[in-house]
Amino acid sequence: MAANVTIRIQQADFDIGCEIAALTEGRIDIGAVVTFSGICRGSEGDEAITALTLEHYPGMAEAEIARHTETAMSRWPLTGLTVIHRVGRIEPGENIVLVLAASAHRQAAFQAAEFLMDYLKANAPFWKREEKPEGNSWVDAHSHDDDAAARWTKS
Amino acid sequence: MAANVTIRIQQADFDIGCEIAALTEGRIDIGAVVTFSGICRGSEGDEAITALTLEHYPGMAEAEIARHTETAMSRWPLTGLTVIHRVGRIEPGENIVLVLAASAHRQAAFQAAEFLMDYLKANAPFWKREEKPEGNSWVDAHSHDDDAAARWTKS
Amino acid sequence: MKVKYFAWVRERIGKSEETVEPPASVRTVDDLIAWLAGQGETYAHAFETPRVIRAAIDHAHVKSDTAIAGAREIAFFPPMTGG
Amino acid sequence: MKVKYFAWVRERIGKSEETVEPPASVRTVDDLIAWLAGQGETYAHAFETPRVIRAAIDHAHVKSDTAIAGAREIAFFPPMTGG
Repeated sequence: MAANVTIRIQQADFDIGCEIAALTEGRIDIGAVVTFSGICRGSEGDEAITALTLEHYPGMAEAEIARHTETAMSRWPLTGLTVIHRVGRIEPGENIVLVLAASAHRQAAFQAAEFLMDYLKANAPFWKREEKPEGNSWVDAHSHDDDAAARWTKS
Repeated sequence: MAANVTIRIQQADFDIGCEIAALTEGRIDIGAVVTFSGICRGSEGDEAITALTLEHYPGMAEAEIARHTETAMSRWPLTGLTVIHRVGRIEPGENIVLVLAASAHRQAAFQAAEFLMDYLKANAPFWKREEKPEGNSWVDAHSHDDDAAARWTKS
Repeated sequence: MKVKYFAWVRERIGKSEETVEPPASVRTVDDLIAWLAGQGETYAHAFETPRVIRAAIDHAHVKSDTAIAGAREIAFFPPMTGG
Repeated sequence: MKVKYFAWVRERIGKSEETVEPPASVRTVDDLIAWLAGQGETYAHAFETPRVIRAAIDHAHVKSDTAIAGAREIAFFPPMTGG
């Protein structure tokens, strides 16, 4: 059976159970499903966060994620991949992002999910602005996210 | 807030969405949730599999998993861990095992989930018997599972 | 060509996209940043630290020495913080 | 002491647990395996390849040279295949 790839950028929340079912229903060739969900936290270090607002580059975001799901599909024996990234205003406790990888074997599913998350953090055209009691500010990129993304680059 | 650890060995299926909600509901200190679900496949190599029957060592299985969740909690900054392992007869497409790791940060959640899965495969006292058209047989342990588990041992 | 701005680059310039016609001497992404930075105070502010600015041509990340000839859409933005 | 068997060790012996009273000369897990293997054909079959047999004392994995003194429950089983 062919691999399923789903990419969605949306304001609405997602349901992880439904997304797993969509990838696995009726199939008996899948042995492992890994999901990563990223959730908005209520603080960063000592600072409270009231909400995040996520901006993206429409068109490029979808194209870039698609390119990276293709890389993942070629690198690991996957039966399916789902990437859902929310945009707009998101409050603490709410979901931000979902990556779901399905495979016959667990290592492929874990590695593909980690690869896609590292990529999304460092290279996907999304930007977070934080609302804090003392005002709003754009989140700074972290060099450790660049390092995490770089470990997947073949030398 | 204290970390939640849930360990269950049961015949019944589990609901991943409910298990995520149980770990995250009402909390704003969790930034990352990783789930691994292991599913019964309908074949192994060229051989069809009709069903698996999972046997475990009651008492020791719970104690061993608990010991490894404690190791994970001490090694990574986790806010919660859930391990559910089914026993009894399981048909292709059905869930076998769930590991769920929650943390403020994604690396901890990914690593703890992988560590616990590697451990469960190689060291938790569970045994799988396969029903195949040509008869039943106990699944052989794989040396690659031992290798996967060994990579977490500190030298 | 169409130029798009995102996140604080967009906020500082005060617009999300515009059409620009730089002179022929503007050949690379770097050249375009330098030229845009000279288009007024808001642009100077947005591009005051060129090394932190990321660029994409036609929806693909590019390095700052990439030629812009033939580009339909060039975007400028800060380092990404998705996921 | 109580002895438990799992998976194909259990199937070959034909029981899942029993109480045994080995002689004082049986000091380690290895000794107990050798002694059990002499208890009849089904035991000989179950323990015919001692190196693949895993053991636990009171719910903890142990090596085959571990002393069994003080054990309440010893279990024998093949390599584990959970997860």
